[in-house]
Amino acid sequence: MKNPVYTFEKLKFASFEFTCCEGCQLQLANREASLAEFFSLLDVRTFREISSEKHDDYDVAFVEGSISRSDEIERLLAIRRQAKTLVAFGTCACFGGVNSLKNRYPVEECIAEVYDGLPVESLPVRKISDIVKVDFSIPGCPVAKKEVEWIVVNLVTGSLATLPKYPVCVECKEQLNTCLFDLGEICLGPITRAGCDAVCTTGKTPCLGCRGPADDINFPAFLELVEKRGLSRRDLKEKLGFYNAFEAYPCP
Amino acid sequence: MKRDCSIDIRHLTRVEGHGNIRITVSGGKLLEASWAVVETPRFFEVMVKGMSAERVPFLTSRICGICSISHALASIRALERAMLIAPPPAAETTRLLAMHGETLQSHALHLFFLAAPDFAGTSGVLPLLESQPELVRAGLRLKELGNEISTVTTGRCTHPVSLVVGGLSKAPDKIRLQQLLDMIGERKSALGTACNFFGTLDIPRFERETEFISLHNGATYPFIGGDLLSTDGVRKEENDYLPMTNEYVTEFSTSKFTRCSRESSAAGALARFNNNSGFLHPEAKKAAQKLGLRPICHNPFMCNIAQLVECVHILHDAETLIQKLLDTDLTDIRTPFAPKAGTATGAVEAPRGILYHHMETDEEGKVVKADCIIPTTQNNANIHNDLQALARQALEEGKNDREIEKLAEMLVRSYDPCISCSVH
Amino acid sequence: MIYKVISKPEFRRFIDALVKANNSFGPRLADRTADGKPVYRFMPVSSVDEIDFDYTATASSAKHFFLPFSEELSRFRFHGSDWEQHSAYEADPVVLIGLRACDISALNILDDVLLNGNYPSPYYLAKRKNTFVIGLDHLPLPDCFCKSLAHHTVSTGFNLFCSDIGEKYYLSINSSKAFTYLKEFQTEDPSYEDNCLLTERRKLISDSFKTEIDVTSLPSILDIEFDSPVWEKWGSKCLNCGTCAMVCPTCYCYSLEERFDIDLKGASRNRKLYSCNLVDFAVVAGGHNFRPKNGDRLKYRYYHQHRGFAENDNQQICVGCNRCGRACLADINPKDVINDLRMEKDSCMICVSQSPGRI
Amino acid sequence: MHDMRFTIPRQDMNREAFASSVPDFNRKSEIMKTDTGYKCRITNIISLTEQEKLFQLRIADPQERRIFRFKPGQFLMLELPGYGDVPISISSASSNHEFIELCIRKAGHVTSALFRTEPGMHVAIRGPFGSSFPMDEMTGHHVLLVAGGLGIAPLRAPLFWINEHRDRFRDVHLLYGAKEPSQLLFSYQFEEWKTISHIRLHTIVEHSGAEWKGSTGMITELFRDITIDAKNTYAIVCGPPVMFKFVCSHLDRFGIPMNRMFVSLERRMHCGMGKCCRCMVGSTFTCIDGPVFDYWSVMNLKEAI
Ligand SMILES: Cc1cc2nc3c(=O)[nH]c(=O)nc-3n(C[C@H](O)[C@H](O)[C@H](O)COP(=O)(O)OP(=O)(O)OC[C@H]3O[C@@H](n4cnc5c(N)ncnc54)[C@H](O)[C@@H]3O)c2cc1C
Ligand code: SF4
Ligand code: SF4
Ligand code: SF4
Repeated sequence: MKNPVYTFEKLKFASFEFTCCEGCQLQLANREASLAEFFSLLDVRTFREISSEKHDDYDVAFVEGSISRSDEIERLLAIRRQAKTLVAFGTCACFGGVNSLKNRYPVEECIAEVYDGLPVESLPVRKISDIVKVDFSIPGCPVAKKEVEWIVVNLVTGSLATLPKYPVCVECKEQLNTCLFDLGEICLGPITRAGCDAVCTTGKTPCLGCRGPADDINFPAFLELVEKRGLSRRDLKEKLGFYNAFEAYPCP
Repeated sequence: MKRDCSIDIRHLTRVEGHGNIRITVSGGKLLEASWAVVETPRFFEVMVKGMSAERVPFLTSRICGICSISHALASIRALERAMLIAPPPAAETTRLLAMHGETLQSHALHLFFLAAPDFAGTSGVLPLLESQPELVRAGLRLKELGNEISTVTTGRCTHPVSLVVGGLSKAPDKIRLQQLLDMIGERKSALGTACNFFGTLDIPRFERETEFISLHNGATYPFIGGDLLSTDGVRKEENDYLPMTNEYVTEFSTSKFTRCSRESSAAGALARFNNNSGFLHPEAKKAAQKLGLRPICHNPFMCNIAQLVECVHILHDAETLIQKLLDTDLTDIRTPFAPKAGTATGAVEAPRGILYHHMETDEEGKVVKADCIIPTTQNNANIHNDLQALARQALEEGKNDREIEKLAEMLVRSYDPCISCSVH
Repeated sequence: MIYKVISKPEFRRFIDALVKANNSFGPRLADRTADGKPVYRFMPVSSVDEIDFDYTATASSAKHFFLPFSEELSRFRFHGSDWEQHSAYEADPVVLIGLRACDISALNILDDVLLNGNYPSPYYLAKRKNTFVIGLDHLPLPDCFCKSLAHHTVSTGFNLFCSDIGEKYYLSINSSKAFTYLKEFQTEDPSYEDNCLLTERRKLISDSFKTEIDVTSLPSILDIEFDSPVWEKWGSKCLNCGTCAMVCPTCYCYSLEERFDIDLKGASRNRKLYSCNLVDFAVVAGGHNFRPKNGDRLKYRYYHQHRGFAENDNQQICVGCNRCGRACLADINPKDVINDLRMEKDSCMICVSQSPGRI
Repeated sequence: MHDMRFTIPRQDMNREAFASSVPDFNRKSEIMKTDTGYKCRITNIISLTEQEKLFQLRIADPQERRIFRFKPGQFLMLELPGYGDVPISISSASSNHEFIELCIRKAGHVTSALFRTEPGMHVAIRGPFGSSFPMDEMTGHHVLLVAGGLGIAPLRAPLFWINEHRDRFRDVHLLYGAKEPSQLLFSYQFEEWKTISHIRLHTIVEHSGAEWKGSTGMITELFRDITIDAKNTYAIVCGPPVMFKFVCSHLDRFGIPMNRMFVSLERRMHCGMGKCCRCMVGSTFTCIDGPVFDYWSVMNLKEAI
């Protein structure tokens, strides 16, 4: 491809969406200044949201959204069969996302409430890795295009694609923010994986953990922190449950 | 001439979300022309139950990846009205500016990425980038500007971070506001390029008399709050949204349908224009005239043009708003509040039309009941009816299958449907 | 060094002239905490009125003006079958107003590490040389312990240092640049009285410290206590969030990363400040982590701060500003950790020591 | 109102200005490339095994080629533009001023990318960095070299040195162990080492097939085959940490003084200049105080092994 020193191949790319707001796919069309370069790294085989082309010979599939219907499971299995690399794209795909909030109620109750009991199919929300093997995850609600660019470049050039292992606080301090705990709020920054440039805390709203837990977090110490500052347990639970990303860390 | 025709489009491309078009003609007779939304429901009205008011806008913004600011603001407005909170004026100005950013971004995305390929005869924007680079670049520059306005005002272009109940959690940075002002000045030319392109297009000739519903405040071109007005003369107060919508479920679609005075109604840029064209910025009025858009326009394909006219309005109005923000000291941006029980509706003009969030809170400020009615929901029935009329007209004109299919697709796209949003 | 006194209004005029003519940063009130305490930050200033001269301490240090949190070190441009590498060290002049004595000491320590060692860093030097540093003395916060480390006063490393002696500022002028600028303003040679006021001011500052840490022979205690249970105790509280290192004026550890540009026509080598508290700091190729536990990593930060490393002649690099202690969400602070360690050490000494004086 | 009199003049930092502006400027960084590397052409790549390749590099600029000198045991930071840089021991003779040889194992993303390069492409090197084996101090003594696996790479430079100054040393043993016979690197040089350099080579592998005629087992078993004049012997040990831990304690039992045993430590390194603190062992930098340490120092380092 374009680099004169090394030879690279374009990624045979496809993008699919399941139960979600499609905000993550939309990010692919952002950062307009480098959009042409970005798409020249990709050989787009299927991308319904922006193109009418449909081909099934892709290698890398970005899968957005969570799974909440049986036809989605079928489609996902077919994608897994074709894709050499399946990327869980966005928080819904990686963790279930806000959609999982519905799981607190029985499905029938949801349907009764919204559809007057019309026979609408809906399953409890699941993340992609509950159903198929995921090769790489790009969390974020929505994903950060800058990070996506970097990961795509790395996939093309065969470099290491990794997410930061440390928590959001590092990036929050880089932005010189006043810590939200000091402002009297619970923030999930200390236990959430960085990579978003601490965009929420920079906007002075608490991190809700859309990028999931960082590596080797000290959850008991975090609970103690909330306790010691006299902050509300209910608020903590609401935040931990918001994206379903802290499933593995139940809050007593 | 007797003929058969069967069009079955599953998962229409270049729209947000999953929808199907089906047209069946047998022996020259139209048997079926339908628009069905097959998106998976997410049950947001259930999700928000029990959630604290301050968290709600962060949740509801996730209804839609394109118009997340509108959703956040509709919720915020509903909750503020329910709990009797008055946000400071600087916050109101910033919110309106944020809406402008979103609308510009959304319209640019629709016009250049989703609609323009139809007129230019390409499968998507990527080939268009090769055949008409100037045009696509103009679109990108406008979209980037929209995103930048949203980012400066809300912290991020999708899923805003600093729009909160009571005002703003953080004021926009003045240095960046100043940069925005320069950016707008420099990008007006892109708007010219766009107007030239869309002005020369052959917009399909098709009309069906429609009831258009939008916000109307009698003073400005409406974006946040106001009365509800229909071209058939119905006018209601914001909280009285139910008679405007009369939401009902159908069996072939997971999105609901609505109606007001007739069997269906339309919302969106064209509805806003038809009800409020007098309040447009003079430059936008000029553009409308040049592009041949006059109220009340009943051609749904002209929605594209109405969007472009709105872009002109937004660019000029944004300049005024930014100047206003630069002239205030931006310290009073958030009204503290105590949770309260209450009920209210927040209506905003999302890019695709009027959006209602109706919220009921308890004494702790937790949501006990919510109702969200999305613009695309309000348009579904109209799209459905338009499709039938269009198919009939096309048959009469002797169009072939391929032509009918393309027209049908273009018709649906012209509504810029936000399908995943309508099934929320 | 040349000493002068300047009246406060004249001082403001001087600062205003500097601020208006240069890209300047000074302490400003950024926020108030939930319990009403002010939070200060070095922020861009465009007039003297925006500067808060009575500020206490900034939440984050001024380190990033010299060692940015992330910085491009060099670029590659690919062409033909070859590439070119370019490194630029340029920095734009900056006026930095209101650094505390310990903040300036921290810069002197960074100088030791980054300029006086075997491999001086041109990137750092460019920024250091292009930054006009104006120091300002202050009364310590209750938890400041810079006096314990003898960093509550400073005699080098700044262009100008200002001590508040009531009606006037007592100026220590340490650069010709500062001297030349001040010529345009009305200053006087300090009178006997001014000198007395300065002495009093210094004494007041020195007497106001409420927190003290016994740092005698701390380096060797740290060596001896390498396997102390104290580390696990504090480590179990640590959130691994890196906040302490980010706000610290002397933490300088970093990591390097190389990235292709999105057009693949170039690549950049970037430096990002890192911290030994972060979980993967000591991971080596093959995946082995030399410091797998929280306690190991926390210990390393104290080890570096209070024992010092070869590059710095094994001197302590902590200046005692307690920014890390204030910012830590887990309430880990140098005073408590070191006292704990000392207790451990002293109690050991009591059991093993033969010296009668000890018992 | 802007008063230009108070505008601080900008001080530009090109390399020359930099050199003259650091007060006690250290000679090291004047002659060494520390931030921008020496550009090198890959002149040859020899596949040794599936996992290891020998890269031959030549500094492109003749002037720079003349400046670049190193000592046995030192390493350099090898940069593949776009991918990153990794510390690699110099595996060629310090007297060879024309070419530099590096023996590299495919371990992660930079080394994998290096494996995709071809002769004719360009890489960059920074350095040389670190401490070296005390070849002069060893003069007049027996030398015992112990290598495990890739540990042979840093030993090649001292081997070349010994060959070039063979008369300065007494008996030289090289004990070399690998997992399998096919993983013994540089077997094509074995004869040369034995006959020309008069080095007594003993090899051992952990697992082998029928065609292997040599010894099998752990490297420490080779000590049974040799006699060591402990008082007059210097030892150099390179290999994975577990290996040198065992080997050194063996040698300790033989009576070789700890400060005459040398090992080379490996840590993650990002700068090579004692700045990034990635390679800290205790309070010591592997990159500037090491990688070559005597065993006494290693014993005293925290977390060394
Ligand atoms: C002084 C010295 C001399 C050396 N000499 C040689 C030699 O002569 N020949 C030789 O082949 N090797 C030598 N090495 C080892 C060599 O430097 C490593 O194999 C090399 O750095 C691996 O780099 P890589 O980019 O290929 O691997 P990486 O991809 O960087 O690393 C591989 C492993 O490191 C871990 N890792 C990588 N990145 C991260 C991250 N961001 N966060 C957490 N973990 C991560 C992972 O577990 C991964 O599997 C020497 C090392 C030193 C210190
Ligand atoms: S605001 Fe959140 S992310 Fe930022 S430092 Fe505080 S806890 Fe960490
Ligand atoms: S701050 Fe937290 S919630 Fe916000 S984007 Fe980052 S990880 Fe997600
Ligand atoms: S270690 Fe803590 S007290 Fe010491 S200089 Fe750093 S931030 Fe200040």
